[in-house]
Amino acid sequence: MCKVNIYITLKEAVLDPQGKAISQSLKDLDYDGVNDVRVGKYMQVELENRENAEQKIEEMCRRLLANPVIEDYTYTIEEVV
Amino acid sequence: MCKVNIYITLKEAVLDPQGKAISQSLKDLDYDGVNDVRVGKYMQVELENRENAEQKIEEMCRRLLANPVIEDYTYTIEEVV
Amino acid sequence: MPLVTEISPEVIEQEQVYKEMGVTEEEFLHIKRLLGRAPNYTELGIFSVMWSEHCSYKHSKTLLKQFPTEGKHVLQGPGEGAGVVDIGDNQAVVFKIESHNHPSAVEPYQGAATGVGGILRDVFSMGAKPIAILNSLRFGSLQQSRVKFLFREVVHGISGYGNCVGVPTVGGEVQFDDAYNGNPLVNAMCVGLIDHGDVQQGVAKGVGNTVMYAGAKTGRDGIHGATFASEELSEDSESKRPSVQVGDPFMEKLLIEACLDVIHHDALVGIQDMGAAGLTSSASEMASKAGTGLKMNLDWIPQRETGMTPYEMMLSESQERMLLVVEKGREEEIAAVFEKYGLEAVAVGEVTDDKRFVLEHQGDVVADVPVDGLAEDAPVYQPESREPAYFQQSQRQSYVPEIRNPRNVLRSLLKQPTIASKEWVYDQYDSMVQTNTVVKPGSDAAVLRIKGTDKAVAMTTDGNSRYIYLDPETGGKIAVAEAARNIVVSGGEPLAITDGLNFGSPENPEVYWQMEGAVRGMSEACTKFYTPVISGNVSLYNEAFGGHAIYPTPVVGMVGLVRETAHITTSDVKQAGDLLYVVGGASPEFGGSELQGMLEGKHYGQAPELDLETEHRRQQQVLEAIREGVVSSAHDLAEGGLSVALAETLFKEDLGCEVEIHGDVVTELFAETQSRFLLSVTPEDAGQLEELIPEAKFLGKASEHGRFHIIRNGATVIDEPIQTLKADWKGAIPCMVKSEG
Amino acid sequence: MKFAVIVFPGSNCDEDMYHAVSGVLGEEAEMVWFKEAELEAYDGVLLPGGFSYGDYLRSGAIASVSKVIDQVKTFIASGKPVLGVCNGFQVLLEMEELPGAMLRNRDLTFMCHEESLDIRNNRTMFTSQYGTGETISLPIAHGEGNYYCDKETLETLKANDQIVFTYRNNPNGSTADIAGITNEQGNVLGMMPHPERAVEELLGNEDGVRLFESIVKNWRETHAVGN
Ligand SMILES: Nc1ncnc2c1ncn2[C@@H]1O[C@H](COP(=O)(O)OP(=O)(O)O)[C@@H](O)[C@H]1O
Ligand SMILES: [Mg+2]
Repeated sequence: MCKVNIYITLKEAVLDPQGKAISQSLKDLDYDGVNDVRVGKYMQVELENRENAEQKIEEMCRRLLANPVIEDYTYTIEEVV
Repeated sequence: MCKVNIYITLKEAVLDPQGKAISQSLKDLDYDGVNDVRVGKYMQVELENRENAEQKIEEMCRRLLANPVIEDYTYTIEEVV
Repeated sequence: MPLVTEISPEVIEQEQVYKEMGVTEEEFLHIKRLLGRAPNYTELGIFSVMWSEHCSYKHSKTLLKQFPTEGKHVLQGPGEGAGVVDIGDNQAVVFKIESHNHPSAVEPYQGAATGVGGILRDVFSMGAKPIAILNSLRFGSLQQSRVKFLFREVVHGISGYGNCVGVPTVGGEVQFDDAYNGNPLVNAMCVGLIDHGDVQQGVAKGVGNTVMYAGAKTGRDGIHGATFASEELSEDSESKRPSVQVGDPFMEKLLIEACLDVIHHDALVGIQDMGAAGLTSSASEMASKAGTGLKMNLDWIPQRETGMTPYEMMLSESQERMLLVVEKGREEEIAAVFEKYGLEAVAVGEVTDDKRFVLEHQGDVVADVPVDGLAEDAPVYQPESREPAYFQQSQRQSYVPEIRNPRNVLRSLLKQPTIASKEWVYDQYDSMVQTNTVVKPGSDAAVLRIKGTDKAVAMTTDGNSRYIYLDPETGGKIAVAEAARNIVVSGGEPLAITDGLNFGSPENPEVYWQMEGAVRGMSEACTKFYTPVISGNVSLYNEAFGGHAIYPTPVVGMVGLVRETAHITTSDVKQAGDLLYVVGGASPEFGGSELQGMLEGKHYGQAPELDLETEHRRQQQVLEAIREGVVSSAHDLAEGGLSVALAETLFKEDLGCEVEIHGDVVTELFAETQSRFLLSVTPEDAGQLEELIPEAKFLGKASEHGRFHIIRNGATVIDEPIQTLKADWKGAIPCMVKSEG
Repeated sequence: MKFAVIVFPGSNCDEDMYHAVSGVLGEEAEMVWFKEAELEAYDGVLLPGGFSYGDYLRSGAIASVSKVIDQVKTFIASGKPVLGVCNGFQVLLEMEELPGAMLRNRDLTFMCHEESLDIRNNRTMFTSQYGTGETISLPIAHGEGNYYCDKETLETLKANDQIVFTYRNNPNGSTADIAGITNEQGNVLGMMPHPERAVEELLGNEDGVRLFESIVKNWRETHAVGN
């Protein structure tokens, strides 16, 4: 078995309305020094099999989990025993 | 300056409709061996100041970024020069 | 870091860089003549978007001139952000339809969402409060997983944006056909309400006045989106992907409020949204309309990213932005209005008297072009037209289906996604916010009351492209007639239309021939019904990989006036015992029918005929009967013919019917003959109905027992529990959307 | 009775709420922009539906830390009635004035239609004009109305009779079919369905009228002195 952590972020040039609203709200709460907030997704996927996990995850991200038009993704795989 | 990565996940006891839907879609796409998918948030926050960053981020998470009724959070801080 | 390295004018010319921007050699020479020199990269970019099909209408201008655009109710015809039609009491409705087909094909959620955002801005930039959104959608076969994905995401996108801005999405249509497999159509329409005195214009008047920029910052979104929207989809679109914009409905909501506030400020001179081709088109059009010039300093443009070049800023299609012209010296008052909503409004330039469009950046003049050169001197083409071979061939074919089991056919028809209930779609739309929606999605037209009056407005979008494919002129007439029918059965009097012309490449003579025919037919019908065209949109080059053009798909968005709320009528039969009537007889017309598509998998033969005289007379009779209070429910007959229409009217109350038909079963039940209506009345009102509409033919009555029962010559033709039919009709789309594969 | 309808950036049922209490019920009401709020002079506070701050982060989250919130808390502490509808309910949850949290709807889609609701408690200042066990119908319009709370909280809600409305046919996956709850003191009601959309015959539903009438009646009774 293995645990995969997938981090999906908006591509740099893509507008992140959510991040903008959050960073404004933090400013309103008097946290200054917050330069920028970007919001992405963090997915935890549990796979039964460590074998070919990279390839599988790569494919899943491209086909379903991320939206390659506007998002980038990275992932890490941890083996669990 | 420092970069903070915040990972917000749904508490285990809380049902994750989105995770469930994704894991179903993955099955429909013939990826078997996917046991479980949980969807959380991944935020990237840029702070001007490394000083007291832990304390600040902890506070931001509690006050705004995460909802303690349903969510847990962890974070990492990277100094940038 | 700029994404584009500036290329020198010499290289542009020598290496024909202009071609990459969609500018032809001839057009490039034209630009050189206008400038008296070769354009630099920024100037070329400006010309390329202004002369793109999307902004210049270069292949459709001559056709659009055919549309009747004047009428006694029309306060503002085509030319501004949206058209304006008087509805009495010093009030008017403002509406327009717009396509977002290509962006939606690439990124369906954001494509559809920003389509909604754009059409809203067209309406509130006129000073009108947006009161309703409609959407007209076309997708390929729902068997395909890509189509399912597009369908789901487009609907999510519309719902995500529309719900958030607080404007109800009250109606629309969705049709499915293989013709749209690679190229979905996403047209959004917005209707706004305004007092006569509040109508704004997008003009840069008053030399010396200040040009202000309001709303979202400019980023590198959708650069070259306008030309992208005017090109055929190809593998290459993949590499243009970053040109898809992301919408921020929250920002839009604030912008709506700020703009509706600022129009009452006497320092405001003109206001226009930044739509396709962003700053370039809004600024140059405002100057062109006022006969002035305009100078901007790009250093003052609020920017989301660092190092943006003039080219990038001028071509950016970042959403949720507006351009204003305000009296000199009063900029702060205007900025304060936006400030209340947390928005930025900053001065970026001034109105000049030299009719030139001048841009400065970091101390240099980076563009200096004649305003008229961009707008009025844009090229106009008279494309070649040729009747396609399929047309004559089709005209000679006749098609009458053979059917053994009408019950099975009806059940299958009800499951066809084009006919099946669209509840899966409209349940995702907030159709009630603003609390004016009297008739929600699911009837014929949506009806919204106007608070503070006893009036209401009815609205619909329609356009059966199969008929238009088989016979563009007749099909064009039918599209307008069907929209009018939907308004009339809801108790409204058709006022005007907006048109969304979705076609393939105009440079293909056969496509242009379709455009000509459709526009001719639509114009004729509009003239007949006194429903002028007050606004519209053209989307060409709708062709998927391999050059398969979509069906010619002009979409008609129509708004009607309901004089008294008491006239509002829905399509549902209200109670058992009510009598059912059909207005207009059936002929064996099956070309382009839903039945043909289902049985044959293609469309051929002749489109149904339409006699405008008969259509208009029946519409007036039906409206008259509704106004007399005689009609309990009214529905027009459309896809699937009488049997489908009848079933649809019984579902809401789970009623049955006892109906007797005469003549040929298949024709009576399934033919798609035009100009027909299904009415129900209480037994007491039957006599008056027959007097008002002598043509109305008694069909039978609604019954308690919940069976859909049709007989002919004493023998049962169909006898089926209404529940079964309803389950077929309601379940079809959810079932198809959910199943993967 | 004098109502304040709090308007957050992105609220979009604010005018509907105002129209319901002022136009239809004929009570005094004002729309109060969140930055300018002074709530002391009001007898009731209405938190309308919509997408405050675009519903970004979590519905209601950003509004729940915005400028007006301290005043709303004071208002609640004073025992006066506060009604949160849809996004207003989400704000109250995020403020921790009501227990629990909202998740996305079970089917992940926004939904807009009428739902049958059972009145589970008509002894509140918001529901006294309904019958116990009565079933009414109100529109819902939300994408995140899947109410969640843990077992203990649910037990407390039940024990205190804080569950006011439940869905007949749970549309969104809410715990225990919950559609609306009050706080322990009973002066704060949060509900996902929209009573303000159901106050006129022309629009086909008047089941929401009695909710507002209940609030007004309760206020009249407690302020009967001096008339
Ligand atoms: N995309 C959509 N958005 C909103 N409502 C829709 C949509 N598609 C269909 N509807 C609603 O479903 C009902 C039936 O649609 P349709 O069969 O196209 O009607 P008609 O044939 O009368 O034009 C209409 O009330 C329409 O508003
Ligand atoms: Mg109809």
